[in-house]
Amino acid sequence: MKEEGLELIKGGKRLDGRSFDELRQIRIEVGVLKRADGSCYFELGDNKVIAAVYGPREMHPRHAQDAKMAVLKYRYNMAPFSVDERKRPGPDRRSVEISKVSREALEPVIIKEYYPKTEIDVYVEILQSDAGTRTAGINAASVALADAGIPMKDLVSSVAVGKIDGEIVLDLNAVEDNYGEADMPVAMIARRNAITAIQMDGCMTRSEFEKGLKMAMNACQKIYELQRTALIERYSEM
Amino acid sequence: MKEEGLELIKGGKRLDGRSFDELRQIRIEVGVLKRADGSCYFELGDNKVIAAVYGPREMHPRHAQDAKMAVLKYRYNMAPFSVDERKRPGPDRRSVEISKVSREALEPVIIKEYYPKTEIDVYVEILQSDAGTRTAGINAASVALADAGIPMKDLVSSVAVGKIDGEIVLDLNAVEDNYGEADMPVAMIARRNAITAIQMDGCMTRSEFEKGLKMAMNACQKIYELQRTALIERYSEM
Amino acid sequence: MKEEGLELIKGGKRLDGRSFDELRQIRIEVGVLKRADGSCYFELGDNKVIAAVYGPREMHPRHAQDAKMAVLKYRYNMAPFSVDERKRPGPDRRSVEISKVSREALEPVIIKEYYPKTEIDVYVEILQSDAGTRTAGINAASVALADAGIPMKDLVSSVAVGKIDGEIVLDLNAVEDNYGEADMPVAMIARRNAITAIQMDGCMTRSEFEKGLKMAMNACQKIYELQRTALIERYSEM
Amino acid sequence: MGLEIMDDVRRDYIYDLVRGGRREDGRAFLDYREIKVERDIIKRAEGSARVKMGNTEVLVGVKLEPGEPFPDSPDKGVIITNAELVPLASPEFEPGPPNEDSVQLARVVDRGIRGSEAIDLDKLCIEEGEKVWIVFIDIHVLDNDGNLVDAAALGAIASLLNVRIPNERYGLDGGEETMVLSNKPVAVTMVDIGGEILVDPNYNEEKAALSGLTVISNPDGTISALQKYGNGSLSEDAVTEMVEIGIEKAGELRRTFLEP
Amino acid sequence: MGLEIMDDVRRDYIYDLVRGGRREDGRAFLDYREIKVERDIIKRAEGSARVKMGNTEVLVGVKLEPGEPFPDSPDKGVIITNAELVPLASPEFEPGPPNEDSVQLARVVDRGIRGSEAIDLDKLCIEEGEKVWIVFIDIHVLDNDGNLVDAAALGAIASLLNVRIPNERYGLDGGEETMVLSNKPVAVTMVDIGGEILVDPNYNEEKAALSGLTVISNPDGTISALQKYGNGSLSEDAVTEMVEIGIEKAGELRRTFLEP
Amino acid sequence: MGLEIMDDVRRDYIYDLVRGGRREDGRAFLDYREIKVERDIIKRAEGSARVKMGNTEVLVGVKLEPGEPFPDSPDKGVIITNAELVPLASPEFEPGPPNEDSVQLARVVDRGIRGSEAIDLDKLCIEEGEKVWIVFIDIHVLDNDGNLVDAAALGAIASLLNVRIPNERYGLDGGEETMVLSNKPVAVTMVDIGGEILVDPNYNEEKAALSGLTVISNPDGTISALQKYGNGSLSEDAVTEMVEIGIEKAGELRRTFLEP
Repeated sequence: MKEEGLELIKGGKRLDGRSFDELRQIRIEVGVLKRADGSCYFELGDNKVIAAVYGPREMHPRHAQDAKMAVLKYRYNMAPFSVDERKRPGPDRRSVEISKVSREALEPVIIKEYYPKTEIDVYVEILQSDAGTRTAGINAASVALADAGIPMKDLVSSVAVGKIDGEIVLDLNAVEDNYGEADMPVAMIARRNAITAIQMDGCMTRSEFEKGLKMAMNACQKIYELQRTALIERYSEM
Repeated sequence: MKEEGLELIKGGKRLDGRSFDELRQIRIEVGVLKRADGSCYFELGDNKVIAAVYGPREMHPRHAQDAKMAVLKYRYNMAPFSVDERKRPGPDRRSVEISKVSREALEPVIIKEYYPKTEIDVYVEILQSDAGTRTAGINAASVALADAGIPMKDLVSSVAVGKIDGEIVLDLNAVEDNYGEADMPVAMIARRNAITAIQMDGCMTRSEFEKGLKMAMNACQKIYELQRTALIERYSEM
Repeated sequence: MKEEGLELIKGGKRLDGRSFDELRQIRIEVGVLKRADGSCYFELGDNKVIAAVYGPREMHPRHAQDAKMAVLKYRYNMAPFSVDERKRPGPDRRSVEISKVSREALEPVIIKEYYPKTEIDVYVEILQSDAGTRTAGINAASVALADAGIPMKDLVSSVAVGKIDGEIVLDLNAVEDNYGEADMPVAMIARRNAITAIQMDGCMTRSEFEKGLKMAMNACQKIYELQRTALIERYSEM
Repeated sequence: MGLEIMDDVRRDYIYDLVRGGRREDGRAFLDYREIKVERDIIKRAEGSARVKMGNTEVLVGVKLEPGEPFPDSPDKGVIITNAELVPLASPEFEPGPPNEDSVQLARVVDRGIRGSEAIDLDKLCIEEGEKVWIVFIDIHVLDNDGNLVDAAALGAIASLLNVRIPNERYGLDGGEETMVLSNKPVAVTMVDIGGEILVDPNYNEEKAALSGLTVISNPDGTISALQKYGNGSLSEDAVTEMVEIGIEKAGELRRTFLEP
Repeated sequence: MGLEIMDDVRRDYIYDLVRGGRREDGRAFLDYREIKVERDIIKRAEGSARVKMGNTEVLVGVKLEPGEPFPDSPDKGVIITNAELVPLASPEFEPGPPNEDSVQLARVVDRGIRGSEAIDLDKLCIEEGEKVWIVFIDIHVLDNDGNLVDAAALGAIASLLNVRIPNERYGLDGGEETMVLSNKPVAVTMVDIGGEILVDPNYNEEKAALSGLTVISNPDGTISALQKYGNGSLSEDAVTEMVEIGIEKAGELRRTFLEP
Repeated sequence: MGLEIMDDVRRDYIYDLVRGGRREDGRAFLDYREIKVERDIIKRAEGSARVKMGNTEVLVGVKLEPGEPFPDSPDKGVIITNAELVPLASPEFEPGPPNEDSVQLARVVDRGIRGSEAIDLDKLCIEEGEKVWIVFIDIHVLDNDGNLVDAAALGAIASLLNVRIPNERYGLDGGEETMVLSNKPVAVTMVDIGGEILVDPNYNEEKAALSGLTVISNPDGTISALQKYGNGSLSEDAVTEMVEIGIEKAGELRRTFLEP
């Protein structure tokens, strides 16, 4: 982040031709895995992500059970070949933090009281990465939870905004993320504008922040519609 | 494996003077350890191996118990000084795989139904290594299990065959293993020709494979006799 | 230890001006932490150490409980910035051994029978190190245990003696420890001259050892008085 | 079970208080607890600070060591921020490798420093591609009564204010040198309790709140890091208000504790 | 307990079917499930393939990085094969370091490639004794319905068919180069169920069988790796028959999926 | 519970015997069990010894490898002493990383060797600041019937008596060289049982005793290491008496097992 020297905006367009508030191409497939209770494949530009959900199932070890509700777990994991420099297998500090933030992004919509003493496991695998994997993962996980029949109040949708060449833009790709000035992933319950995750790092003024937040909120509405459509198609097939 | 440049066979004999189907010197001592329930020291040429057996004993953690039978565990471990380049203590991928294959080599003869909810632990320490340690370990473990009084249908015997300078030969030593073309460890219940473990890597034609398998089967008969004799001597002493 | 070339004693005094049997400055504060059940801050020259005690509390895992008494645990840990070369976080072999020796130094005074099935946790953090951290830690822990209301027969006091430039001296600092010839930490129940820990490494004759032991025993009496005074002050405040 | 009921009781109590316009320790909603910052208390460290925020106490030490640069930035120093939630500090902390809480604490503090470019990494190059200074920022929590992140972030910047570069220890030229600090990011954490925003939550408030936000901002009013916590959600209004409050309170803390 | 009874029921069902000459999914004993191989689907990888074998799905990615050679082969590249049984792929897989199943999977695939000398390690030397290419073959299991080894081995070779050497990324001469593949080993796994040999066992068949064998063989009919699995034994006849079938089925797979 | 009662019964039995002036295996209080030392039994090691002390059996192997010196002693070799309490040796040993018992065992043996300057580290420099010999002393316990430390320390020194420096294996000049041993520290461990001092405790005595002391001493009568064990305390008199006995018994062991 915050490297200088590369012009990221030319003639009012971004290097990949997108306008400032334009999402990358999104593709959603529901129920792509057979063993999982629910699953979703999510493409966001060059990000390729799969989420699987298992549960509610008996929680081990027992002393970690919650007698009043299910426990939600979330594991974000990058495949070793998903990035230019091979990622060593296993959790690192970045994935531990992303897993926590992503879990907290989903907690508000899960009705956990129906299944005391159980766990609900969300596993997100990043197969190919191009900046925005945590938002793609949250989107995929949200759909996979619905596919698994987990009782939910609503879907969660997620996108990042950022700052490149001094402009607030939507959904940074890897070049923009590497050479840009700030990155701010947001997750929300789009239908009621409730923010369930927000992180930022870089440098933004307060007004840039507010502009970015609005841009993210608008984009989450669109993503929500795509998630909903994908679920409806899946269930009308069946 | 598969390095060129060293002549391994001269005048129809191998570098250590053995003929193609000749085993290295074998020495077996039963009951060499006091704390273990059963034990066996096994020398195969320059390989020096000890196996100890503990159990059947209560299995921890409890949720891993099998209500219908004992659980067999096997740990193959190399002493740090057993090889030319010091081996770092602790399991590595090679020892994890050998432990699994060796356990599966012994499973068919153990009558596990007699001791539900227990575990039977087999520990094999490689004190000095000269190729063939996993086969020496299985031979030692089989005798140690008998020494521990674990109910068994039969003994398991094990040996490797391989290919050096284009010839199929028995029981490769370290030089032969390093410069040879293929290595194939086999374990079997010698009295009924039942193969309980087989692995191979390198390059063999189908007929070489079949020739090697027969050679291994013959050698296992001999090893079986040595194992049996060692056990009889031990118990006639007592 | 045992490096040559630096004169550690000049004109009958040590480099920091102390005489042979002189302790460094000691400062003790009791009850410095709010969350812990008992705590003590202990300065010994440039050593800064905090001990906290939690418990008696229910022991996990249950199978490690002792049905007849409490289990004492002790964790000695160095802050990464406590030494010149940053210490990697987490236990190393040195801290594992010190934890064991320190726990055994305290065991004889704890009345563990009052609280079967529980654990008593002693955590010692070395914030700044200047040789003698294990003795400072034991002194701090002993006071923290009393502050936590753990039933004790007596206090434990600890100090090291060593050999520098051929002389037996009390309470080595880091320079003396690095360039000296021997180091011998001792812990004892000062009021009845019962030695609860002793370690030594370096080179001492038998008579040097006996002289050192006496010197340590005398110093422990002084430390005991300081510990006692600190506790009395703390409780007279309340 | 007994413990869970206690959690509920405590939560209800905190909410009841807030509904009545009060906090457990009598503070106003936007007030910090009493803060004390002591600097340069650890001789062995190149910089250090102990921060007390009410009963919360955090010790931060900064160490510099020569090491290898990252391949993609061969002429830049490296920052490694690490937090240890040592079991001395709370009955809930357990010995062991970093867990998600300690990782998050370290990473949020780290992002605030990085995002604000407080440390000029270009000045920490010793020999391009070979050797640069590694700046270790170690957060050692001593007593956890809530809001570790603000205490840790304040301690980190206070530690960095006057860091000596240990050229001599590593046989390097340069003599007595001090690391330049280019910015002073300050973290302000707030929680939402029943629709009210509370600054600097203590342990019980932190436990009771469903959502919180840390805002790290700089003297020029820019934000360099944000992090939302908790299993609840925040409205757009709550977030923007928290950002506003965060920037303002950061200014107050900076003036009181980080200025000469 | 309930689960164990289910295991017994499932096992009996599989055996009954086989006794009647049938399989759960209607295949003949020596038939593979439907196989799909897609290549070059991961941009960031130097080679990749997704293999579906019925409901089993495995993704393999190959990455090349410069690194140090082994001391005893200073002019040779290095192969590191790794398998992750990520918990996404099965309710039985747990997060954590490699266990004996993932280690065995990786090592069998690795031995097949090494034994057949498919990768010419001499051509992967960059600077003798200093720097060689490390070839990372990462097996990422997505859905486990049995016979992971055949899917993984096929995916590995498919990934290796057209690997770009990333000279440019690491500032090395050599321009656009492709790694040469000298051999095409293919794995065929069989299980013995009640004396019958079944090729490509699905999950239930794998669980029911007492013994199995993987045979990895090459276009010239040579065998480069064998591995027996399971708690049962195999007769000499069964093993030699499996080797024969394995070589034949490998030829079929190779012609269908690995030839231009 | 049953086991704990057995512990109590065993302890009472041991104490009763000692009160009557006897030991479980008939020895006098200051006698060692029968000791056998076999040297150079592991071909692959540069030095090795198997020590039997009654039913206790320990194998020690010494390996030398070139490696980097510590930054603060660039011209000195490095000693790394490691003990593995492999589960083969006792029903109480569990597989896994070193625990406090194996760490203490290794460190006490290590301190004895270091304190006595038995290995001349200056002679193990290959290239100052770059490459020195790392001396790995690996203690492999085979059968634990108590007093591992004396067996391990004796095995370590016996292994070190005639260590070949493997110049050739690592392509270094120097030809056939033997590492010089400058001192012969010997460990003697005693326990206090009901006020009596027992040398060389067996497993049951070790378990029964509340306190013990290891004394490592040299031919010139100097002490190079001490270590107290156990949850009890020792009087000043007991400690000084143990030191006296320890030095004397060490001389006996040295004469019998370490002299030509």
